[in-house]
Amino acid sequence: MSDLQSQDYIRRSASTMTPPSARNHEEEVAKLIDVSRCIGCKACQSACMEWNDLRPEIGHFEGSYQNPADLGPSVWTLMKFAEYENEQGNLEWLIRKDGCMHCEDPGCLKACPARGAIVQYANGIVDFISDKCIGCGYCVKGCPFDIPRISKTDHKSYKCTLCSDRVSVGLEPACVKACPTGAIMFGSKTDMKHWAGERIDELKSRGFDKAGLYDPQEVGGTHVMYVLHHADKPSLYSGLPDKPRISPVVSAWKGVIKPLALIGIGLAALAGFFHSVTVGPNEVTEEDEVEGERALREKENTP
Amino acid sequence: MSRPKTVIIRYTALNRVNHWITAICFVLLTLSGLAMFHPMLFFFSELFGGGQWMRAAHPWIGILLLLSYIGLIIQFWRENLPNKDDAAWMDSMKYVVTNDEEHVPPVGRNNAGQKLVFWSMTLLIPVLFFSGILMWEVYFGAATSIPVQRVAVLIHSLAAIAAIIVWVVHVYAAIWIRNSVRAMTQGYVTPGWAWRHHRKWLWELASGQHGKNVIRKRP
Amino acid sequence: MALTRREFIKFTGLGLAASSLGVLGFGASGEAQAAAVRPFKLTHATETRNTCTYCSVACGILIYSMGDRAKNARSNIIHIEGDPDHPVNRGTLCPKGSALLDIVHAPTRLKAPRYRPPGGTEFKEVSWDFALDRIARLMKDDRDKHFMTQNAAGTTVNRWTSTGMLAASASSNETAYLTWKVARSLGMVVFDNQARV
Amino acid sequence: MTNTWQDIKNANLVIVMGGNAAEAHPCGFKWVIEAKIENGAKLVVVDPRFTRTASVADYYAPIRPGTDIAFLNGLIRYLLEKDAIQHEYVRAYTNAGLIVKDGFAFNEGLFSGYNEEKHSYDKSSWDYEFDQDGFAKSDDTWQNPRCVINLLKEHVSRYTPDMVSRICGTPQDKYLHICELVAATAAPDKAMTSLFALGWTQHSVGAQNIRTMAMIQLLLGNIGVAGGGMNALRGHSNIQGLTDIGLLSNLMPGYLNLPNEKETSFDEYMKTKLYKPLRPGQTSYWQNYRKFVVSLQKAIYGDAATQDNNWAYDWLPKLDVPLYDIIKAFEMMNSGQINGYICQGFNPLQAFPDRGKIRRGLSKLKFLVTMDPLDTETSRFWQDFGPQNPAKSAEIQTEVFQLPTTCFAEENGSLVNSARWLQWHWKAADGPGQAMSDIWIMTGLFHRLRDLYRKEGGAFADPLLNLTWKYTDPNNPDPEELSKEMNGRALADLTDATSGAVTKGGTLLDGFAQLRDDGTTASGCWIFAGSFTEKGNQMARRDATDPREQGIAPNWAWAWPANRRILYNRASADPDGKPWNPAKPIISWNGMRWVGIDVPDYGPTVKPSDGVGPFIMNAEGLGRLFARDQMADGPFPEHYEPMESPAANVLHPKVSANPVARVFSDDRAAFGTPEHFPYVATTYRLTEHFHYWTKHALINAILQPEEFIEIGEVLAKEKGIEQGGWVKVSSKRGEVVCKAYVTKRIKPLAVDGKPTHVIGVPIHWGFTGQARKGYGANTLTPSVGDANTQTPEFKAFLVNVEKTTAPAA
Repeated sequence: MSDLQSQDYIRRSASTMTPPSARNHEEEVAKLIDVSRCIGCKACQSACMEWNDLRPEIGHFEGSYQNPADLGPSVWTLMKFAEYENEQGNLEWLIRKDGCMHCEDPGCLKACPARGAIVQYANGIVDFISDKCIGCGYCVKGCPFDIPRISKTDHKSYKCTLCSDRVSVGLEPACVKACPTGAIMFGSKTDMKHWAGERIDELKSRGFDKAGLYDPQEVGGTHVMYVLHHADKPSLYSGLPDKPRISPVVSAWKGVIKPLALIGIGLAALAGFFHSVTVGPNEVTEEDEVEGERALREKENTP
Repeated sequence: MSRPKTVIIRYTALNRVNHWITAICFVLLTLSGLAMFHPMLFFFSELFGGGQWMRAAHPWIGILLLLSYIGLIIQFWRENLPNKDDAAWMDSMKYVVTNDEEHVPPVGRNNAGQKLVFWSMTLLIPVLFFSGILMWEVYFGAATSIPVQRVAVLIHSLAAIAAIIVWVVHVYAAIWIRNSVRAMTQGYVTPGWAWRHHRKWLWELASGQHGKNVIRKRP
Repeated sequence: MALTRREFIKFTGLGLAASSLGVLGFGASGEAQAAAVRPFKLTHATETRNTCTYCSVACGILIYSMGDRAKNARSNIIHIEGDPDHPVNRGTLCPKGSALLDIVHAPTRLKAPRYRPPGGTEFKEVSWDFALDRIARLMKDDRDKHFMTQNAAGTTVNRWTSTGMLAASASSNETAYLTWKVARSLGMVVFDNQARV
Repeated sequence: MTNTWQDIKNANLVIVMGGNAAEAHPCGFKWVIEAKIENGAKLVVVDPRFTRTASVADYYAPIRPGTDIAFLNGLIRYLLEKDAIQHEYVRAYTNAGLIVKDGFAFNEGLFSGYNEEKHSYDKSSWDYEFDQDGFAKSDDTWQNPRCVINLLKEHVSRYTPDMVSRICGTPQDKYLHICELVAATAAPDKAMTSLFALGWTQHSVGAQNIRTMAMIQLLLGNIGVAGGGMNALRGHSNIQGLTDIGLLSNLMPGYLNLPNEKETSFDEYMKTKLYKPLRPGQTSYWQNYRKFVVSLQKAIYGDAATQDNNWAYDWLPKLDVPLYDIIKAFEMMNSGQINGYICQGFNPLQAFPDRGKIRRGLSKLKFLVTMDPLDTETSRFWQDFGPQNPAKSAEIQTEVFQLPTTCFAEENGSLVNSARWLQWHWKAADGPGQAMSDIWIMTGLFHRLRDLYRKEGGAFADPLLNLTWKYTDPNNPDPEELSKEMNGRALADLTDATSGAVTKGGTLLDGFAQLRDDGTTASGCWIFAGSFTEKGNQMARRDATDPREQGIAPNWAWAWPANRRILYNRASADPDGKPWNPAKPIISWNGMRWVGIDVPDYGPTVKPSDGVGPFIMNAEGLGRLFARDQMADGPFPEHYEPMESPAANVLHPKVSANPVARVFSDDRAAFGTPEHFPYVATTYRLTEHFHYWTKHALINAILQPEEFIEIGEVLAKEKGIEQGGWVKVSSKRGEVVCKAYVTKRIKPLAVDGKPTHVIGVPIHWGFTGQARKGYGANTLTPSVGDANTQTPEFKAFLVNVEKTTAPAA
């Protein structure tokens, strides 16, 4: 399981080795979510739960069509609904399917301390390998999109797998297949970008001047991309980050601090070692003992 | 070298037990912490029965460490209060490191280096504790925002690194200054040790400031 | 593979042909990787073509069941997804269709005939024979009592108005036809379906 | 649907009004998106709420529930005034030029012939002027003021933009913009499609809502063409089939009428069914009515139906009233006229208006039988479930049988979709426990009753004793056998009069053209003839080939009638037989016959010069802008306020609501007034749920777990209602306590200058299943039926709303 036998990983959490790179001709896949075609029907949520055998608790109505209330260990994708009144005073109901973005440079993977618990396949899918997951929650902190959720029962982290089981046998992810209006498409990333371009042209022709593709380069691009009618303001869509990036705090923690810390500790240890080699132990001499005894005695004798 | 007939009790049994609980916790935390900190050291997780056990145990050990260290603080805070000797001792650092103790001004029970270790840990362990609480996913994952957790994680790491370096210094010093380890295992030092490293303390002992029963005949 | 835009849409959006995905990242290495990802659960499941039971778009569905219909295996439905060949839904399903599995296996599916006597506070399980015998008896008694052979003007009317029936909305044409035959041969006229709601 | 689901992609304009296609039919709605992307189509949504459909619309306008006719009549006025109609189409294919006889009039909200006492019309004046041959007179120049088109112009002249806005509350600029968009589709090569559903039918003027849009489509030349049509998006998977097979109180399979008691003999019955052309040369398959009825009787009664017994005509029940629909059934139940009731896969306690009345009615039954895969509310109406079903079990004397049935995945059979396709499906597994198919259950009842009658005798049992039952397994007929019986067989060798081809006795028929009225053919549902032939089960065909990708897929399954996919497709070509839109032709005249991608809805070799109209189901062969006597409430549509309305009808305050709507007097007493119930409510479905079924499905219960209403921000603020807080919604008939969704998507409308608030009430929750318990929207709704179809008015009624606290669990 999840070893490098397949030679198909390009990233693997907490691994210092360079992943095998001979299979360098695999095409990257991508899911394109065209928000302008989305009717918020939740077929994607339903299909995701059905295919992946997920059944979260039955919740309550909480003042929105958004149900369940949040992503969770058993909620890998979630429709988010935003009622937005535009500059012309017209209502727009901006509905976005939220879920793992499958970043090219995944913050979760970067943060993960467990070897091979998070992997990135050559096709771009970022997958959680549960038997390696230690449940520390670092992926939660590493993710710029607030996606992974840790289960309270088994203490594993969960998120969308991009249906890696389906993709691995040549099928599209369950949500993609179900989507009634074709708002979710799947194919090679190149094709998806090309198709997104056509969609954006069409949206512009319908008056959405700011239509654009959401494929944030700050995380190296994503394998789940959005076509947005208001690409200038992604945050309108229930808080899609305008400029997502792995937090500098996390970058520092998992970047420069890591080697510096080991060097620091190593240097301290080495300093000791070489001090020992050069200066040697600080031993009590016989004179010291004599002096010591004497000091004790003298004082004792001096009432 | 003839064995001195007198020994001085430097650390009581309580001191020593408390210290070693702290030490064990610290080592376990260092191992598990480093395993979760750097991939090269993830193999330490095997010492704990795997990553999940390690992840689950680490915070509890941390709590134990804090409690244990509070014990040490209670026992040792007075003797680690800074005094004017500390500056003089620090000034003569180059004699300290070259074992040239004759040029080092006499110090009391603890020298400035030891005090530094003590106060460093006294600062770092609570920092580690509180930052650790913030990132304790199982119980507090939902209690704080992710940006706060990120900062907590960073602080935790930096504090841990600092603590580990302090710990390395502490451990090396214990080895370097011979018979220090015995002080923490068997509890006693010889008058010569005290004379050499903590002369003022010896004088204090001799003058009975610390009571009579710390000075014993070797059994 | 050169695709025109139209073909492209067909490929990626609607009837995404499985084979076309081979080139998209999980080709030769797919099997090796399958060892790392969750095993594909439909490999040997039995596929049955059906039609979604909900609305009148009548999406084509594929029902996957466990068991190869061998004598000793009892088929159990494990997954339902859209039929990519179907000209209307082209593989897609709505949130209801995507969850058909949960209606098939709903805990509130009825498993035995139940009967509640007059004034009863609970249902009790009964046999089919009890239920059908008793219903037939009640129907016949009511029919014999209230059936109208002729109206006041002496015209043969042969109608029964004191027992009514509501027919289903998702049952098959064959069920509907058989139901019609039985209901009308009894002279039933208080007979309607769900067309209005 | 006149057209197919996929055909929607050919539209240039999609108007969704009286429905919420994205929400209720997401997979069909994909073709709207496809039209937008591939055909540059615009999507217009007119709805009281900003719906999921509106979220992807190019243009949205709000409208007060129950005022669609005002909007659409205004639209007709606009089209006629701007002359934005497809002249040649209207002239050749509609009755615009026919002359209406003197005596027809419209005054103060009433058409000529109104009978105040009976709440109905004498419709004799609603007709054409006829010449000595009995053909309707016409004036193709449209000069005669009694021409249909001129009367129509006059009728709609009151619906000025200002008036439309006053009635509907739609801002005038938005209304006019939509008029403009619609008018553009009058071009011969442009098409608009109308997608609607219960948003139009569930009104006291439901049928007229639809008719008004149909008239618009005729004026624009959008009927019969690719991307056009009137597309009723039906709700249930086989409600079309159930209707086709005549499971309605007044129908027999294939839309044949069940006799009424005035039709004392078969000949009398047939007299009223005779097809009489109103213009020279018109033909229609209704001229074969007798063949259909005789073949049906042969299918049902076999050898027992003979020429001598008038094909067992007397064995058919005869109606004394036009309909025994459900509203009437529950009225009868409440007055003790019904003792037994069988609900086959139907849950009236949730589905029918005025829940209290439904519960009281069921409580008066001697026995209730439910056949359902699920534990329905109806089957537990007698059980106390707290405020959601406050029943006193001990006092209810009804015997209740709850029979478990198999579901779609557990049986073979065919379903008819909204586009009239018959599609076969296959069984995937056995049902749970002792669940049995409806076929087995109905068969079991049949056998038991027949045995009882054989043994004991009793009320007239000949039809029952002679019912054909020649199935291989008489206890569990095979669906294929039943399909073949509906398709029909030759009972003797048949020789075709023109071709001389012989159909051997016993073989399955290829189509309804082979049916005879001499007892030599049997067909249980003539419109299905051709669905299961000697070539096999046509409904199981799976060839998705689609010529020119125009959304026909003629070899996928089978469509009635005669595998025709687009109704009235003759109208897709001009009078000479050339397609109006050469880019998307359906059929055209090649000099010899009609050819194209669909089966012609027309005589295949009828020459264009013969002048046969394209609307062959109508006696004049034309589309009807003037409905003659076909509608109960007038040959032209008129705006009437809903039965419960916040405002009087500004056009004719004395005749405010539909004067011929079906209202029983006790129901009228349960209508509320705006003083007590000031807000307009409308009920609807959410995409996460299917009626009252999917609350039993865990995933759907998760996706939409709890009952709520939707309320605008302004009203919520006025009433102190918080987002997600508890509210009590009440009507004269009951109250619902649920959560509130305070939304920007519902805004107050200025109706005749007054702000009018709309409250949305989704319908899906009840007291069985996995979702949280709910009261059900039908607790609130009024029991009133549309004048033509008796469809209850679920879409516009009055309520009050107040802030409250959570109900006791």
